[in-house]
Amino acid sequence: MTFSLPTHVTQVISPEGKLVSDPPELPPEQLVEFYRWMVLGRVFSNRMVALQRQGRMGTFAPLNGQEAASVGLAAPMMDDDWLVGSYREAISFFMRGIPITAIMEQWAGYIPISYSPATNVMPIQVVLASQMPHAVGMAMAMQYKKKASAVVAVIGDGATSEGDFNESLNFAGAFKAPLVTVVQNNGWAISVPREKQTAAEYIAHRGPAFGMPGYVVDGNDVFAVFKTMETCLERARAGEGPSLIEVITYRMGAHTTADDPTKYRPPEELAEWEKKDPITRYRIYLRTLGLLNEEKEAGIEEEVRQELQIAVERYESERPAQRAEKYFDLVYNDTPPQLARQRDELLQFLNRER
Amino acid sequence: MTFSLPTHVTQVISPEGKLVSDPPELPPEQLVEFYRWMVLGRVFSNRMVALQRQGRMGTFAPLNGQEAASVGLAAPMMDDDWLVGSYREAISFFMRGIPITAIMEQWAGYIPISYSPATNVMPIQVVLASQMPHAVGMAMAMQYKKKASAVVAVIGDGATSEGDFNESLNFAGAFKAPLVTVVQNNGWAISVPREKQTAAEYIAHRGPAFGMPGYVVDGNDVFAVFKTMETCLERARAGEGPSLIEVITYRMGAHTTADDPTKYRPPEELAEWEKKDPITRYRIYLRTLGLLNEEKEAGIEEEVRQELQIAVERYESERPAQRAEKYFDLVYNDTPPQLARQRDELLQFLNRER
Amino acid sequence: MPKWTMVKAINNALAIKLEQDPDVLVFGEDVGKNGGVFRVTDGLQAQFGGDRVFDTPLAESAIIGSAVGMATYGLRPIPEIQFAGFTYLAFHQIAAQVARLHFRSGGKINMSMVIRAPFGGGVRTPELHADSVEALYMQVQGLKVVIPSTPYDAKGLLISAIEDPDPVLFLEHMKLYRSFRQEVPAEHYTVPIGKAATVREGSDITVVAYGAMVQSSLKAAEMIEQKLGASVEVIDLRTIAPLDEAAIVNSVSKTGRAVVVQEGPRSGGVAAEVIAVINEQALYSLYKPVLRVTSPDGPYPFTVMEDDILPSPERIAAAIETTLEP
Amino acid sequence: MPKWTMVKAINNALAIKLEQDPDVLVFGEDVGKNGGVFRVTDGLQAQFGGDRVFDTPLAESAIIGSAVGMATYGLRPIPEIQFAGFTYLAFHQIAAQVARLHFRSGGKINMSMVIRAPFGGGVRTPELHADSVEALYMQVQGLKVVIPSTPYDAKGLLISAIEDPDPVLFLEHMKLYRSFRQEVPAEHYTVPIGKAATVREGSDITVVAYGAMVQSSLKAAEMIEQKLGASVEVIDLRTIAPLDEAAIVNSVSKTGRAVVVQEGPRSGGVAAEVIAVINEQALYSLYKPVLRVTSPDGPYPFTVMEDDILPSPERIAAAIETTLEP
Ligand SMILES: Cc1ncc(C[n+]2csc(CCOP(=O)(O)OP(=O)(O)O)c2C)c(N)n1
Ligand SMILES: Cc1ncc(C[n+]2csc(CCOP(=O)(O)OP(=O)(O)O)c2C)c(N)n1
Ligand SMILES: [Mg+2]
Ligand SMILES: [Mg+2]
Repeated sequence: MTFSLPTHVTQVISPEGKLVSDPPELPPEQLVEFYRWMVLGRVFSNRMVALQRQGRMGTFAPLNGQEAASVGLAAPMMDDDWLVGSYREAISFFMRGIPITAIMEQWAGYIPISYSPATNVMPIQVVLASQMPHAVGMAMAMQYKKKASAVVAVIGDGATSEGDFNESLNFAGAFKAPLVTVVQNNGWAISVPREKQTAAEYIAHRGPAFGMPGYVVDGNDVFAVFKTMETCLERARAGEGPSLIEVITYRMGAHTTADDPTKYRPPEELAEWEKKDPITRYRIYLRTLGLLNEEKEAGIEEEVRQELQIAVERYESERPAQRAEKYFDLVYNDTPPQLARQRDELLQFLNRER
Repeated sequence: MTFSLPTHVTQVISPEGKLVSDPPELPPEQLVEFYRWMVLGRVFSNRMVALQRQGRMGTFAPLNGQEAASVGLAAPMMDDDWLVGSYREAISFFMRGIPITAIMEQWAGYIPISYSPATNVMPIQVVLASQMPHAVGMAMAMQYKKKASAVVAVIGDGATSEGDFNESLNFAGAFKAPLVTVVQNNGWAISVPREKQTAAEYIAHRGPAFGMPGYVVDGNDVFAVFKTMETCLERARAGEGPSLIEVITYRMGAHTTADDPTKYRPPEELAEWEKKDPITRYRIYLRTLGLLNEEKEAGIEEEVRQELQIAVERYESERPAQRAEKYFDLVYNDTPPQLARQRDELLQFLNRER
Repeated sequence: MPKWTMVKAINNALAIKLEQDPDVLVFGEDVGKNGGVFRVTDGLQAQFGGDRVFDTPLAESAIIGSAVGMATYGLRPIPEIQFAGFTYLAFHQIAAQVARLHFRSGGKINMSMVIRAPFGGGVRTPELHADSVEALYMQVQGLKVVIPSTPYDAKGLLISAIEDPDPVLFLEHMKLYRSFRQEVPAEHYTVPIGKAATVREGSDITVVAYGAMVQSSLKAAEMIEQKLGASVEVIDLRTIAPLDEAAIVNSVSKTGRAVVVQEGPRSGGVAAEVIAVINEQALYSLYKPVLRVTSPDGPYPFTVMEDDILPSPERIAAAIETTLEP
Repeated sequence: MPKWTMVKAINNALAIKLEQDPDVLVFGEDVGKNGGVFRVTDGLQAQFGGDRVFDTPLAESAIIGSAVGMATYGLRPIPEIQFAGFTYLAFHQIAAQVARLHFRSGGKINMSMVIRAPFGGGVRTPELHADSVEALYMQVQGLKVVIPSTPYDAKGLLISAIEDPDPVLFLEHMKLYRSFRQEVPAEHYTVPIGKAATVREGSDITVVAYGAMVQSSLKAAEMIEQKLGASVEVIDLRTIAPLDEAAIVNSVSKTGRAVVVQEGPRSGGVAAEVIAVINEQALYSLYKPVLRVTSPDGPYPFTVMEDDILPSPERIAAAIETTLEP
């Protein structure tokens, strides 16, 4: 079967907040919930950057601008599904049940004590595209176990140039694995713009090339992402095979707190994308529906800030306790004798020094 | 720019030896020359298998069935072009000026004393798809040096599943490198049939996905391969960028002399493909033109056998001389002291033992 | 008891675990209908079905990487890499993903998998097929590296590896696949990972070896006994990581002399680590420097010079003789 | 003479060679307009143009593999891998292609290239960014591995590497990039590959180190001199492969005691090879076992415990003290 190359960008809510095609059928609370997740994401991201500046956090990759995509991709997932992502989808992780502290721990270079695989989320992956074969393998495992569930893999535009991305799409196609791959095309891979990353007009063209449908979606439009995800997840759960979705969005901040985008990116571009802000757009739409107003919005923001404050406090109160002691138990399930000796020697030394 | 997915298989000479579209404009001697190369290839391949059976050769990968593709891809290349192949394209290598002995040396596990990079051919690559980034880099080098030449990369269908193949196509597209990639789709990757290798109908669908045209060609039809190569080489030399050609052919023999295809392959399939034999088909066509007849064919075969006999004799007469002495000079341009000491110790030991 | 080759012993270990544990999957290039290019998985697809034993597209990184996803989901994947040299294409997935996910997840995810791969020289494979890779993977912390030298050990170690909660790289020396047969029990048994074996007892000198070099070392020991009447102890490491340091140190403390044999090139190999361990824990027992018998510091040789370049029983014997000099 | 950081010294070496040799190309991820994530290639694209200094798509294997094609065509590529840990994704291209093409082609093709990559710990990078990779590449025969520890050496060694007909992996310790400045001549000069430097003369004990551990070892030497009045020699290996065995052996033969320091985990590391060399060539000079000061045998630590896990000057000093005991 040959799938055709996608030619247009799916959109439901325009940048002006107007419907341009049918919205998904969702209860009003869930529509507001989406908004709350987006706000949480942005507040979280800004707070992380601030913590990093204050020396209270490691290098962090802000997610500003990509909130709609992260919400839209996670929202239609079911409990048995798994999320296998990279490092800029904290909101999707939160929506799956990963606590905020777990993400803080990982960026801080800290044992992820509050992470749990029972959330059906793999830890953040910082090596580009490395999560892709994991996602495929997990989808194959679901298939083997005859589960009607799916894996959602998330990856950046730049990372699609890695061998692992392509090997994985090919595996997924060949095994008809229940995998939905979302490319968060935010226009940049650090300083490398999307046009230099690949000569194809759309990354989603890789879909048909590997025997699966490809979709291009407005990534700043939570409904467009949600609807396309629903289609693809259904396809996957029904045993019809994998899909590839490219969501077109924009990284509004720096690549990470260690990056200075003014070195390589024209300020006009950011200005252009600010007009397409996913949160503003969705807020206007929800106001039209009467689901939001200034007061409700302020309430949500306050609620979200408090949630974050609690997370920061928990993260910081538990942090100082982690020293070399904890290291040795994590290498193997059973510590081999030489490692035990190395542990004893090191701890003895450190205890003497402390 | 978006290229469309190829939908049909280009053919010029039908399996019955009839023209079905325009042949390339070539002088009669060259038409016969093509035939000679194909026959040389088959005789070479059979001879290598025989030598291996007799313990006079290492593991060898027969090329029977793929002669037209190998001739068609090499014939339109010019002197300044480079060929970067894998291990089943001996004919293409010969056509570029690589001596038969060089190929024997490589399969025998022998220093390639008769290989010369001045032929603009890289040594045989046995690690799947590893040659692909080499080919792209060379094409980028030509581009940098402002040469109006191109690189031809050759790879098997199975190897297209490797990350290196896909990374390289993407590089080629992104840099608009003068590269023509030929996928010799011979239906099998050892025991894995093409259908299990990828879910796409054609491997050439990868072309548009990486921003380059993709072609599907009857690989048992030397003219079809030749003509498509000409188009793509011109495109490359003119600075218009890379192309991907999938040639559909068949591996008539075992994967290598170490393989037993009866374990996994139905005999009917081979019988089917024998009817599409590239040499038979081309022979019928040339007979129709009056360029071949039984006598001429016998003459060519005799000539080719003699050429091979000489090569075998040269290969065997030079072989016994290679022992550990030769090893040490090949590691670095300047042998470091410890390696020199290891050499002295080993040679002293071996001389004592001999 | 049946007498089996190593190929048969490994095949049988896989069959036992496929039978016992529905979470075990065997996959890789040509492992299905073809039964593997060395016939190690022969008949397993026919017996256990194509969803338990299956071929993959040719992509080493995805083969290993997909095993990470399967193991996270709770399966026990046994991916095969057709030749160990091709694990280089999956190096990142092995070294940074498989070996570290347990650690990175705070111990919450187990990477219970066995990566099987044939390796080693002396059998005239094509170029780039015969690399000794064990010393690279010895440096990959979180991974265990096992190399059997007999059919009996191969089966018992492989079963242990499959049952181990940590990832194991299981390297099968091609030369040993069919070079000899041994009595192997047909039922389930284990040989412990992390324990060396004293395959020949002796009191004058210790030879430390593994893989195909164990056979060569035993031959050398025999030669030396014949020639000099000296008593040579031979230790088969069996596990390269974590190394059985106690076995090495105990033997050298007893004999006071040692030779370490490794098929691959010298620099940075397993032999260096063995010597470092001896230096740290048994230096004062040593009468003589520990000698290394290895290939020289170059790439795997052209096969026509394999016999010259790889350590031979004669070369091992010569090193033993030198080390025995007072 | 200008006082430069290591970043500036490396930038200057690249500029000199880009200027002198039109066949030199610098490329990798973010090396162009952005000037590299550590600003090592800052300004080079502006000065030499986008066809000499350019960004690539994100694909480490293709970055290295394309350099193979360029070198075969006669260019002198200088690919950068953004962090050395990501060389794992190009491991096959480095270990089996770059390092072996000279050998495989019967010496007829040179792989003159320099693969540059930052590495090393202690600077709180995100997960999987700080691996010490040198011991892996020490095993890759045909490749040279260079690790400078000062701005002066960095420039001279990098120029040597670019001019070398053989491939060089040039590892730049992130902690040293800006930690101190040194007088560096503005013009072309070379520091030889394959030669260690005695960075501190001493007679009682030898400390062998490289990369960031040289500074730590010098601090430890100072502490010991203060505390015990002992005279500590410190050797900076500078080249990991091929190792300067003579420098190690000469020093240890003189002092009779040695400590080897390496930032990465213990098993199978560079320190083991150094000890094996000492064992082989200077065993009879040794008064005491050679001690290794390394990270323990586990993955690179969570950064919050970096300071505990990585060797510190204090830990090195403690090992020196132990080794100095009679
Ligand atoms: C294999 C690998 N190479 C390089 C890097 C360094 N790096 C981290 S993020 C990044 C850019 C990724 O861009 P993209 O995939 O578009 O994701 P984004 O950061 O834009 O979300 C690079 C080069 C890495 N982490 N892993
Ligand atoms: C990276 C790598 N993996 C596995 C192999 C073993 N192997 C050699 S040839 C082959 C099949 C290749 O099939 P294809 O690419 O279709 O080429 P063909 O042999 O059919 O010409 C395999 C799996 C290899 N040489 N390199
Ligand atoms: Mg991006
Ligand atoms: Mg094939």
